[in-house]
Amino acid sequence: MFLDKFDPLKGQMVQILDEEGNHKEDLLPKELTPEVVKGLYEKILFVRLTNERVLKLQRQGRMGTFASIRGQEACQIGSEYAIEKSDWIVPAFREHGAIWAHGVPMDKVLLYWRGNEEGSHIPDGVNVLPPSIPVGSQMLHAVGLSWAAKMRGEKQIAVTYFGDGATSEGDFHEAMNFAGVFKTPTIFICQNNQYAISVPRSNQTASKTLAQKAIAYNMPGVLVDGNDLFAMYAVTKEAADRARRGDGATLIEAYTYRLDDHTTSDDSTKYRQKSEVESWVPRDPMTRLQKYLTKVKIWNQKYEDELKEKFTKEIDTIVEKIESAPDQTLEQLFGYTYAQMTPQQQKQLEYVHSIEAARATATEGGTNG
Amino acid sequence: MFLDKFDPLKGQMVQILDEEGNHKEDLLPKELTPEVVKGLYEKILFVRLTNERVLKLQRQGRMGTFASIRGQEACQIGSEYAIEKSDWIVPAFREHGAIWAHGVPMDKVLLYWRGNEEGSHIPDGVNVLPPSIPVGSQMLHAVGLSWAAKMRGEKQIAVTYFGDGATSEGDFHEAMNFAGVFKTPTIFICQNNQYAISVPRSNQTASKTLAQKAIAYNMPGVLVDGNDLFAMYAVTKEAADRARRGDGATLIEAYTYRLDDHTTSDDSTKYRQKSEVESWVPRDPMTRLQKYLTKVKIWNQKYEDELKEKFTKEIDTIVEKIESAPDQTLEQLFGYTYAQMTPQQQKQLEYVHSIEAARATATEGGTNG
Amino acid sequence: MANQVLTLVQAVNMGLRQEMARDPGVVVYGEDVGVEGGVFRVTEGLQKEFGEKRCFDSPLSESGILGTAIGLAINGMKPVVEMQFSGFFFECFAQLMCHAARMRNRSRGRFTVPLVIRTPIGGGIKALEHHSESEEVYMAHLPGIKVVIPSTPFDAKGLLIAAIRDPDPVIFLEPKRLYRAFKQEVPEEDYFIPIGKASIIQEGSDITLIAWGAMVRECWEAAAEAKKLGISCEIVDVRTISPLDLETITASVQKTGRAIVVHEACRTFGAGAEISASLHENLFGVLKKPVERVTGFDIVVPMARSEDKNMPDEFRVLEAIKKVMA
Amino acid sequence: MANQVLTLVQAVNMGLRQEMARDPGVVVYGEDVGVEGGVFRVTEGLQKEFGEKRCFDSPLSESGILGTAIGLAINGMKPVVEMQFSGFFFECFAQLMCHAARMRNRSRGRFTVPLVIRTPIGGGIKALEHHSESEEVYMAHLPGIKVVIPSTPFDAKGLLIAAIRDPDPVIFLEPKRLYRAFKQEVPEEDYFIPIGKASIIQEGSDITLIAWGAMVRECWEAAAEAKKLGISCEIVDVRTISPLDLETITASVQKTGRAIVVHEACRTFGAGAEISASLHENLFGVLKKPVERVTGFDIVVPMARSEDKNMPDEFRVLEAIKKVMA
Ligand SMILES: Cc1ncc(C[n+]2csc(CCOP(=O)(O)OP(=O)(O)O)c2C)c(N)n1
Ligand SMILES: Cc1ncc(C[n+]2csc(CCOP(=O)(O)OP(=O)(O)O)c2C)c(N)n1
Ligand SMILES: [Mg+2]
Ligand SMILES: [Mg+2]
Repeated sequence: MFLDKFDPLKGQMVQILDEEGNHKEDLLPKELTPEVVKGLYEKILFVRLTNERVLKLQRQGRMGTFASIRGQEACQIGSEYAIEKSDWIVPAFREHGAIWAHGVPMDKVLLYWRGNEEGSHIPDGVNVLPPSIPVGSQMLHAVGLSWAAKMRGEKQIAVTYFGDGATSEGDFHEAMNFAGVFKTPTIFICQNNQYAISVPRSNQTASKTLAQKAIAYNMPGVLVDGNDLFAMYAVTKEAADRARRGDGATLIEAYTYRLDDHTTSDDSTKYRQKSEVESWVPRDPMTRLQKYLTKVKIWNQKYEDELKEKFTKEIDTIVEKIESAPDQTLEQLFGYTYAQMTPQQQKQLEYVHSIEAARATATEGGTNG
Repeated sequence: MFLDKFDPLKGQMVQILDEEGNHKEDLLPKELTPEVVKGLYEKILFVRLTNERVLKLQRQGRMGTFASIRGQEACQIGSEYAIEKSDWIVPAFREHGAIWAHGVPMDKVLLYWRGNEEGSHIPDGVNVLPPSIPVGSQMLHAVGLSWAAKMRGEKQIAVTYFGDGATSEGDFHEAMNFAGVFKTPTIFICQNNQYAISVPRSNQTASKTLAQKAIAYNMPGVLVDGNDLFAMYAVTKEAADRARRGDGATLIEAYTYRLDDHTTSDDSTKYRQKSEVESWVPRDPMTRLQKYLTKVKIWNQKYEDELKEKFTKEIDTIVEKIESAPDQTLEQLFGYTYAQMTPQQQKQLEYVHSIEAARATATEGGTNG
Repeated sequence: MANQVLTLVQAVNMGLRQEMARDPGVVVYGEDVGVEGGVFRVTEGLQKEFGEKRCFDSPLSESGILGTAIGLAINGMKPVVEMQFSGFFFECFAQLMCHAARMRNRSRGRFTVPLVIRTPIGGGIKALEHHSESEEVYMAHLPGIKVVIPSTPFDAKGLLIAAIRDPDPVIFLEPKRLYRAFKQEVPEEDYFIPIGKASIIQEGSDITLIAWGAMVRECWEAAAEAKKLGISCEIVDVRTISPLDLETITASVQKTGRAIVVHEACRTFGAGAEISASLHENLFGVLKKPVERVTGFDIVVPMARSEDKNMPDEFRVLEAIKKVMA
Repeated sequence: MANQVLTLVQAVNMGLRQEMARDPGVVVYGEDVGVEGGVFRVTEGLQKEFGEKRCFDSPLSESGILGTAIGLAINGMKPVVEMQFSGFFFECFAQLMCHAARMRNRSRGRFTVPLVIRTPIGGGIKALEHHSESEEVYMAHLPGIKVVIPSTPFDAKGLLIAAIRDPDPVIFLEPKRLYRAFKQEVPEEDYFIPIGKASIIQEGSDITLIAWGAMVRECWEAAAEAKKLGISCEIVDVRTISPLDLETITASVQKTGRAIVVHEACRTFGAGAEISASLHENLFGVLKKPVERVTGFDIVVPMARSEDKNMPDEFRVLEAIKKVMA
């Protein structure tokens, strides 16, 4: 219904919930009951509070470089809610919302950004790949994962997330092309947050929308208000049904905005105007949900305050957990390169143990030498 | 005029000269006078005769692996005629027609396929890059070459050729995207000859046309009958004028057919029906030109026979020339890696000279050792 | 079961066929591997026998091939993909390095990528440009990847089966010059050649020749000539380039005291450097002569008519033997 | 002209600025190099000074960057492109190997590709995954490409100018750990450090330490400690990895009789192998001890919290010195 009605070449964008919290009743999926929306809002709030905390920890030197998702939560929580837990999520590196919602514990997420490999050790049973830093490279994995299910006649699908910048990489093209040729049950969600670090969307590609790139692969492509939880859910659901039916892949351009810096190493005032950022504040995905939930008599300040208090405590616990998590041992650093260590690695591991022993002795002795 | 009137999404294809040699007067560019067409026909005939000869030499073991262009001559001769000699041509490996027409002597072309580096030593003043074997990689060079001209405010443009298979490579996407973003004066000519070795066009990508892939880059894309010299000329001319005006790049899908095997190492009966090949014979670009030239009273059997005799002699001379061309010396094999040989290379060159001397002595002596 | 007398192409084909029959998760794809059976006919007949879902053509897209194979492997399939020529391998190298090689480590073992990449390597068949290179050291320097290369039909089948059953990504290099160079008896049965083990294919006492792929035969022939001069050569077929079996190689050179490494790839920073360095470092004082490297030169691999001038051959190996024994 | 006291980042920036002023053909592009001035601020101010036509952002497309730069270089421009991190370098490696490295040879000198690829390399700044690798040997094994790496601001400016004026493609590696590690006097004038020449940065008589980039400082510090133990170290800063200046390196080890090679990249098939092998082969009988290699391990570079465990440092170099001198 959305996929054939909204033509990106005509600039049409799916929106169900507008900035004022008003929704289009005819487009609203029935399953998004107030109770369900409440649950999703709470997820968004939790993700946002965690994100804030990490930024704070980072400034205190207690976290590594971190990529904030503020402003992009609805993209992620909405689309994730549209798929099954048995489906795969293949993220880039700015999808803490989606992967947490899909089952990756938040302490794992934070450990990753703290620079501990245990953070990309996805728990058994959670179908999420580790974050993918090489931009544009992960979509091919989603094609492969979902193709495997198709080959075995299973109903599993894969959703992959990537940025506007990622669409310029050759691997984006190759992934879309494979998905088109082999009709794999894959959903490509491009979070167009208007920037690839400092490079604005308009300098990334000359095409008016990213959604229209699907035409090159005979695939439906649809432009969606990425700050609209309802639209993100509804369109992803349609794409998921389509994929599960065997009709192939879909490209979703989620039109959104990165409200914070690219990462904590970035200073976005170098390349964008404060006024631009401010113009996006009223379009914040959380604000319009609050307005909607106010209308359906769920949201009020007390509710919000109580939630925040509860979540803050939960986050405290997570932070304690990751700050007391052990660093990787030498055995762990060597032990997962292959199923079995090579003879070269064994020698090297022996050597580094002896070096670290010598270093400890030297340090004790107060001198190095 | 063609670029905005023929929509690949509607399956529209530019054709001016049909299989019966009838042309659409309103679309025929004025500059294609009977005399000009005669000249182009003669080029096509020369290219085809050379191609035939090389195939024969190859069967006799006098040539290396060779990629025949039979059936694709109009694509190449027509498009080449639409640009200036000062413009660049960036070929794949199946463009002997285009590069020869643009100034690469035919003996160079043949030397290349004979496996002699002198064959890719393009003469000074001829703006053609050597053949590019890595599929899909060369289009980026065309973007760069033409961009350089644009940066300097010169009117030079670049035409690059590639196959239907090449559109699946990431580098195709990156080249198109750069051309779109920087509005480079580049013409992308995809010779869709229906196969990438054994893989039919339909398995290469799900999109109905290759021309429509231009939409992903906000670039005009047009489907052209690649066996129609007039259409290839006319559309390329429009793209060239556009590029020179500063309006950017164009994608042309030349719909054609590879009448011979992929290369002399290939046996196309393994993957395509004889009947399919036969169905393309009446669409041969030469046949329809003969019919047209008969109508305008230029072509007759005697004319053809005389031309063939003349060209055969010219080709004899070329073959003599390449068969007596010296192989590359050791100095040549080492001498062009860098502007200056490295110390390592100097040592290696000394060594190989001494080895070859020892080998010569051993061979004279009748023993090795 | 009987033995069959097969070329290397046929031996690989047999290995693929038997593994596809054994394991329904094995899928074979790449450019032209389906209907056509591969440009070297290595996958001939597989599509016919196992259907289009088990052996099929992919788009012309090396990164696409490997990237999707990574996903397939993580989700329980066993992709055996072909890169049509190793000269085009770098189109997929970022996927290899950033993902295939690292997924086990990054996910602390939760996800693994048990796939096989087959690719023809090396020169000697007078092919076109970019069709005769030897890129083994690029692959071998990459932790997380195994690299094997057979020099006989027997080893080809055995190593392929080992590669397919390996829990980690394996690159299976096929020396294209040996594809049809000779035939050998290959058992019908299931057997495998362990990955990570070099093989002493000829014992000798004066000098150790170390090689892999097509260069093993050059060593073999040079050793035969050397014998006429009274020199006894031991020959080590490395077979697995990564992880390198330094134990076997070192033991041999410990015995002979002399060594020559032979490879087609260009010399500087080539795989021979690691072998020479390791031998010298481990056998300091034992080596009677410095290790010799007989290799391709630091040049672009010449085109067909001149490729012989770059390629190490029996003669060059023999000259090196004479030099070391002098 | 006066000298300025600059970091390595600032020295590279000065070199770029001066070359852009000198040669209107120099264009600088890559991801975020324009408005932003590069994620490490190496291109800061260039767009402002020279305009958007001389220094600008490209799409996020490494192969696109290098592929177009090849075309620009052939057609008379002098592109100086940035790959944002060497960990993403393999996205453009096929263009490097198949085209940039070969165009001169393929066209027998008709076409040349005088371009520079700048890229930050190595670890030590606690960056994210894929941001701390050392890939120099992949580049150095490739005939047709030159690879340089400075270890000081002074050398950085001089090598960059040499790279920009070189007639062949040069990869200019920037050890990101040294970007702001220390400052040094850098002349305003035009000068260059010749490509292909190593530098003896400290003379000594007992042992030669061979390193490049960030590892030079570890050697320096280890040498200072060793001196306290009465050991005199000579230090060679390799500076050009390809073509390698074996002459300088060999002469030094000929004198000292002992050598240690230090690099961050993983050990097996690393650049140290070539240096060790060459030294052993050329100084057989002269070396008093086998060459030691102090390197990163054959593992995926650990993430930030553990990267130190993999990184060679002063302590490990000193231990190696003590071992060799024992
Ligand atoms: C292949 C590759 N090239 C460059 C980088 C450096 N880099 C990290 S994030 C980024 C921008 C990504 O932009 P986009 O895809 O829009 O995602 P966003 O950060 O906006 O979520 C760049 C250039 C990288 N990680 N991978
Ligand atoms: C990157 C790369 N991969 C694979 C090959 C092997 N190969 C040579 S030609 C070819 C098919 C090319 O098809 P297409 O682009 O349609 O051009 P055509 O041969 O039909 O002119 C293939 C797969 C190659 N040369 N380069
Ligand atoms: Mg973005
Ligand atoms: Mg084709």
